[in-house]
Amino acid sequence: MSDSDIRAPQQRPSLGEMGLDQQAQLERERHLLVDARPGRELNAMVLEPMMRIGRAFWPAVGVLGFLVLTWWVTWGFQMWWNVGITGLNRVVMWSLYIANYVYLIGIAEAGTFIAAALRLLDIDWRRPISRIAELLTVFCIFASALFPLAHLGRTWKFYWLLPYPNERQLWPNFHSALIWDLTATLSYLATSTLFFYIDLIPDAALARDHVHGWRRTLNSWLALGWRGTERQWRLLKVAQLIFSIGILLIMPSVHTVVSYDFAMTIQPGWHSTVFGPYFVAGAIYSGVAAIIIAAILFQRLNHWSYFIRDEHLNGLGIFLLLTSLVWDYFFFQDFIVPWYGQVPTEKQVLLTMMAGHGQLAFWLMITANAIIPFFTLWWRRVRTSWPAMLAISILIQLGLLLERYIIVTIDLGVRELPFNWGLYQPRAAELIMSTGAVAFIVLGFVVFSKLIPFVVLYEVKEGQFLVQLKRIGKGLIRSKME
Amino acid sequence: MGRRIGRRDLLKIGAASAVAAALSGCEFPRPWVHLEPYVRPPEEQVAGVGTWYASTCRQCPAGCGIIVRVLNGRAVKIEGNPQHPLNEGKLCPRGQAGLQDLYNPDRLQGPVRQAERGSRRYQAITWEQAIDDLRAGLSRAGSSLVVWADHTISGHLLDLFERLTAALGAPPPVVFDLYTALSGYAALSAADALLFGQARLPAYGMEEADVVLSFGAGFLSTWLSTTHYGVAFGSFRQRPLDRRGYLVQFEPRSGLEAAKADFWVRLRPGSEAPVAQAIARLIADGGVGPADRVSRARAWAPAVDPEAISSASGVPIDDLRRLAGTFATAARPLAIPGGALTGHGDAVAQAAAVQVLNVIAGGAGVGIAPGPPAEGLVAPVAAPYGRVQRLVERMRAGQVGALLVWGAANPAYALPPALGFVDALKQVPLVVSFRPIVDETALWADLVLPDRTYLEAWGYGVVEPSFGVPVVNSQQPVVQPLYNTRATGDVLLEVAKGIPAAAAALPWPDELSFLRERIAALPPGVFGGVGEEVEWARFLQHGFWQPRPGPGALQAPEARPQPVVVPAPSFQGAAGDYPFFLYIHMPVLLSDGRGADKPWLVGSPDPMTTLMWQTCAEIETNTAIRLGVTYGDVVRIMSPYGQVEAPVYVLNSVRPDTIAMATGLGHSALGRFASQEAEGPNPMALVGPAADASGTSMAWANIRVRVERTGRRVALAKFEDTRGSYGGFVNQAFADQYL
Amino acid sequence: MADATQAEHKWTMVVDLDKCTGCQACVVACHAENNVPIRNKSEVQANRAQHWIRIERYWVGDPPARARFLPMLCQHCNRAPCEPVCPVYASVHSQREHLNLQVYNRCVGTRYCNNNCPYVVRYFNFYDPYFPAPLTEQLNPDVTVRTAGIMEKCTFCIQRINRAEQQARSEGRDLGPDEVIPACVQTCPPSALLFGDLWNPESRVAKALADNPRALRVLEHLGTEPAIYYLKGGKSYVRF
Amino acid sequence: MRIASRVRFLVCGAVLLALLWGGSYLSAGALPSALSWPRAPSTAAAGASPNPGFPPTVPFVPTRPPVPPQPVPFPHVAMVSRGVPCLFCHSGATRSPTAGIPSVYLCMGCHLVIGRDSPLIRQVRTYWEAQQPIPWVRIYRLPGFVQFSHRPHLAAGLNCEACHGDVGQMEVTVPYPAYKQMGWCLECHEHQPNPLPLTECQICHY
Repeated sequence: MSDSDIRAPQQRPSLGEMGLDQQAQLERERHLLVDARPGRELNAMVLEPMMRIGRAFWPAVGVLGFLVLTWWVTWGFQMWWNVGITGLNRVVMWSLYIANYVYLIGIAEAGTFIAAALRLLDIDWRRPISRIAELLTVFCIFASALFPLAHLGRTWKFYWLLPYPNERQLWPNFHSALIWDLTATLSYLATSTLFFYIDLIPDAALARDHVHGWRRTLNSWLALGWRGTERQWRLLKVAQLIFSIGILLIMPSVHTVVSYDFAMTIQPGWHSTVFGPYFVAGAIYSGVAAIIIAAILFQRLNHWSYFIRDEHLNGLGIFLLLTSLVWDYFFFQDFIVPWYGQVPTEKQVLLTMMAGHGQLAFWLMITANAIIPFFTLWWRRVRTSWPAMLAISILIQLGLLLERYIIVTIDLGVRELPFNWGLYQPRAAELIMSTGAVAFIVLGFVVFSKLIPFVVLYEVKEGQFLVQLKRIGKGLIRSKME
Repeated sequence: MGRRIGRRDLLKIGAASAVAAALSGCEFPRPWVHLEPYVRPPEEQVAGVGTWYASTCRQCPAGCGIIVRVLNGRAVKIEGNPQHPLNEGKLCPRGQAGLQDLYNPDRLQGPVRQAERGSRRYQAITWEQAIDDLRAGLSRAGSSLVVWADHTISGHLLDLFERLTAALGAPPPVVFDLYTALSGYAALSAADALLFGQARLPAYGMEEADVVLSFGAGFLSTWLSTTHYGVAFGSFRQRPLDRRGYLVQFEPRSGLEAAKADFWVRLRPGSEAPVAQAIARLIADGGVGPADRVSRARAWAPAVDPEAISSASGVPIDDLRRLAGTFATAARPLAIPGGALTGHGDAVAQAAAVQVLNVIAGGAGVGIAPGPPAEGLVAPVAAPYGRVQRLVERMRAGQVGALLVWGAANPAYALPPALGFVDALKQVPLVVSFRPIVDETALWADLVLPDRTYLEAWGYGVVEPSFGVPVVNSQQPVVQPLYNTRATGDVLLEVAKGIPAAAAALPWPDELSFLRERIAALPPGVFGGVGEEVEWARFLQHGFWQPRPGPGALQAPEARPQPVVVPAPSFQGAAGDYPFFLYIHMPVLLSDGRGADKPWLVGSPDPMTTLMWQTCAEIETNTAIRLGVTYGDVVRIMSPYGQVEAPVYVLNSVRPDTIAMATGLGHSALGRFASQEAEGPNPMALVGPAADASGTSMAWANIRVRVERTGRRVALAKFEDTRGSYGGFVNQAFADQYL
Repeated sequence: MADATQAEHKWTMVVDLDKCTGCQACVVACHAENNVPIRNKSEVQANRAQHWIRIERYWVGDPPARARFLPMLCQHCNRAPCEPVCPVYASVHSQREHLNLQVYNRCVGTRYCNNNCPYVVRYFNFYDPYFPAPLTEQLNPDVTVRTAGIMEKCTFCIQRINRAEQQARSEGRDLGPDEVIPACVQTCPPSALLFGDLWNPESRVAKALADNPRALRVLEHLGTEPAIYYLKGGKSYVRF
Repeated sequence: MRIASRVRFLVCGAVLLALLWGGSYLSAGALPSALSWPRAPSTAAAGASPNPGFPPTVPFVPTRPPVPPQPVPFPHVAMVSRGVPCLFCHSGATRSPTAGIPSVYLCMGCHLVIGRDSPLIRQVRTYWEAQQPIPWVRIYRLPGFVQFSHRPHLAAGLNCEACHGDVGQMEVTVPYPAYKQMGWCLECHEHQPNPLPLTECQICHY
């Protein structure tokens, strides 16, 4: 049954009329887990892009490396020339650094959260993309963890935030939300990195066995002598389960704690009780969008149309739509309560956002986060077409960064005593550091894609083993063995 | 400030972390810090404990008493002298900023000569060369010498100048500066001479008054005696006569006084005196209040038609009637003539018109300063503007051989360019400036012989106006002189030795002996003391001399009724092509420009516009909309005599037909802060050369101007957020609750 | 006579809005006493002016609007919102003096305290202070000169409070009612600013506030319990 | 999945324990203090150091600050052994924050007569004849943010040896090793009869 016989989908007979083999062919086309390929072929398909250094690799590393370098140089310059080079003023003393921190740690949390949640719910379309999600977390966490340090006035005294024993009997102030941020970020950094590493071990072993040169030594180190024995697999399964549950618990706590930086103050526009879940929803929303971007890029660049198919994009698209609606709900909460309360300063916050200094950012955010996803993601055709999903996801990233920017700088600009309202314009230093952070994440992906396999092969193989086509009456269905 | 402090300074004042030092254990070799004790310690100083020295504040002519905290030989804080009868321990912002005169980074370190005038290339010379040059110049000039002094000159130095000029047959020193010109010193003295026969400045006992009508007087910011009236305003608001004082301000623009007034009359510029006369007329016609007042009113009130004045000045007639009634029935009413009403028409008559109200009210609380208490003492008297005009003519005609300019007079900056003072200077062979800092006049000077700032110098000052009891302030150096400066008194005495004509008139070895001799003439005062040495020590210790304690009662002398004719307000510039009035005022921090070289003043927010480092053109909201300008737009303001460019500041507390501008900036010299950092127009460029009808003051308050947009914008260095202060947000609830 | 070290002081300031003429004398006096740097024009244009006490000028009423002055400085709240948020105890409360302290050498510059201060009276040193050559002579040796990266605010002239307490303790007595006068209170010409220990009945503030109907506290509804009482002024009781 | 069931049991048990402990803590009257304003440490408990026992304090490590070269190697032992009290030269200690260094005038008050020929005093006399101050090198140099005052310490009855070590026996004056460590100051401030005011930050840092 060669491929050419299959007519264009619109002339294709309905399922009822098709023969069994035609149905099987259709199922294999649509679903990865049904379209099993021999192991060696799968290994080659994953390891071959890892080995090949394409034409565009070095220029990409060069450009991204330059951006990351400008980030570090700007930070050094700011430490020498003091915080005056930023656009901060006496009223708005937090800006893009904190907005970037919240935005990047938001993406980071969603990465592992999605990998962990989908694993526990045993949803099959997670299998090829879970490594992309976990790696996204690792890089975003490192990038975001550096921003609270960059915004310190005296960065060289950051160690005073850590509870180290000292002879001056001074301990950090555990009443402060910044210390909670510190603990939350560090704990999440540890758990998500370990979670990523545990998933990596079998694949590293696979790479160790099929690759030569320095990557072999690297992956052999990473594989920690993994032999694939039954006891090792059982221990790995238990470890993955524990970490998945751990991540499910830690993720909401981390981003709620990050939102407490704002919710715990008495600043109009910040002290609202909905900030906890609102920030968690925003985090997952931006995380899913980031995973979609990464998945599409890998599908296109590594020609992995076999691994990442329409069903995965469709699954992610539905999840994106779901998180979009949840975010809309929480944003509406955060918006309607001040409007209805008519407290003068909080009404002024809304006025500044909608019609004042921040209106451009506000309406761009609303269209990017709420309007466009709502009117596009309902259709399967949109969800499965990669250019549309790429565009929507990038817009959502921009929208959510703007949302954090608005919350930090516009809300902070409206104070109780009207003499002290403030406007904020970002300056070069902050923009360079923002682009530098994003470049750091992309650079991480580009470099790591040449070091370790980017598809969790053993999960894909396990999925393909478990899912069989079963014949019931005239139809074929995919059934999954327990 | 920008980042100009080096790494070394940071180490010196930085927060070295003790923990790091402890943990590291090893000390990298640090530069040692030397601790040099005194060789001969002054007995009253303990290291680490401040010693307070009393002196006089010279930031404006009022003469408040100050005490200066000196710690390890450095002056660190100026405060008001608590015993001083004028300011009772208080100080205005300019008084507090005196330290930045002493420690100004742009001060001259020694005498300099400028080979080519205006080249700003100053070549340092020794004091001997300087004195030789000056002596040669003076002997050449002889009777064509002119001395131009600032009103804050110490009494003994003015005395020396007078003796020198008298000895050389030259005219007496001209005491004229922008502060006294815009405050109307000459006109107010002339008005008192007209009414009471004594050409002295008026004093108003506001602490016991209950109704005060202030006709444009900036008594809370920059007028005769800012701090005293500040202190008096405190008790004026505290129920002096068992009810809270009621202040009415007649001014086209809201300054500090109009902001604090209970009723602000936003009248047309130039119509203050007619409104005063209308009130006098209404008191006479109304017949309300005590009989003696009504009779005096009928005797004094001019034949004016209140209705016409009300329509001309834009003040509703029933307001005038109500105010007349309030004034007439008040227990201790006061009417205060401000500086603005002496800037046009007939300044003396207009000031007298307001004083007439005081005469009608019985003259209680209105005092005429008695003048120097002892015949040996000299007090500066503000020269009428006519004399300055004639002097500039003589300079242009080449009849002036040498011009000595002392203190903050700075005529090149203060006089309107239309008068042509700067090019008249070119005809003067020798121009010498004694100011410690190079100002606009010193730019065109041949010699700059920097005098010591008032915290390094000796002197005395007769407090003018004094409030009931005459006061003489002492002034002593609180720190060692910072640089190779020499007191101008010593320089004059040194120079006079070489000139035969002057040697006899100035025999004293140094200025201190001259000062001691003059002060010895004072009768024993409040602090007693018998022998000359003890009395001199007490005079310096307490900072002032007073014949008897306590504030004296202020009572105006008897005045015989005479007609006071006030000309109808006339304006320079046709109404057609110059549609707006120009209202020039002196801000509280910069005053007439002498505050621009001190960062604490030029860098602090102006109370009304909250601008720092800048001054602006204040335009009313609707006018700004009509002109299509908003905050920060640079506009070109043109008068018949000149034009300036200024950023716009929209204040809805100016008359729609008036543009208000503050003096103080627009400097081309006076140090880095005034000339490079601060930017702003000098409104004197718009003023014409003419004097008022009486010749006593400049015609600076009746200028019409035209406004044009230049299309450029300037970022405003302001403190407030204009959306917050103006927007609808400051609703009545917020205002009622807090303001 | 209570042991001098025991005595707690409830330092309080009273601002009479009817008398405050907005003349900025307190602003300049504070700069002179506490070594507060003056920021240059480009800094102020970037809205980074630095004055520990400022006079907020509001326009009230429709044109011709009337200006009203509201002196605003650190309110030394009893329940200060800036204290729990500082991660390194740079913003701490002094129980003995009932003051909010800013420990300059402990501050790492997270600037969280200013975000939580509803009065926006905490200032951040974006750059090092600029005291060219001889201007360093006028610095007050009793007060630390702050470098860049540190928050600073009005301290109620704590150096004067400490000096007076050391004087009183060495003479074995407690502080007199009006012995401590901050620089702004000392120089205010109309005496609109009063300062003293609220718990000492003879102090000026206690007398001024004794059931005074004009007394109010700014943003009291936020629960910060500020230590500065304002006496309403303006039209509240003008009869004419 | 026997593992999953066991994990489920563990998680539920942990949550239950947390609720029990939290409840007991709150019900035991801790609610008012738990909900009270999060005070800074110094007021947490009267008489306690900033963090009562919680931060494991490290005993301060005294370092040996270097001894600077002095223009005149002044031996305190020579003066003190002859009965000269500290306050004779450092008279500021009882009335000013700084103890002060004696002026050359004070030195020459005695040394014009006593010990004219000893080399050290001859060195001092050269400064006197040149009317130049002796450029002593500062030994105790606290950082700018510490406002130390001698006066309250002497008023509290301390004598110089308490902090400066036994200078009376020193040939070459050596600074007390730990004078730059805050822990050393806190050592005394904490163990006063009423440490609350003395452990507040405004005592030294303003």
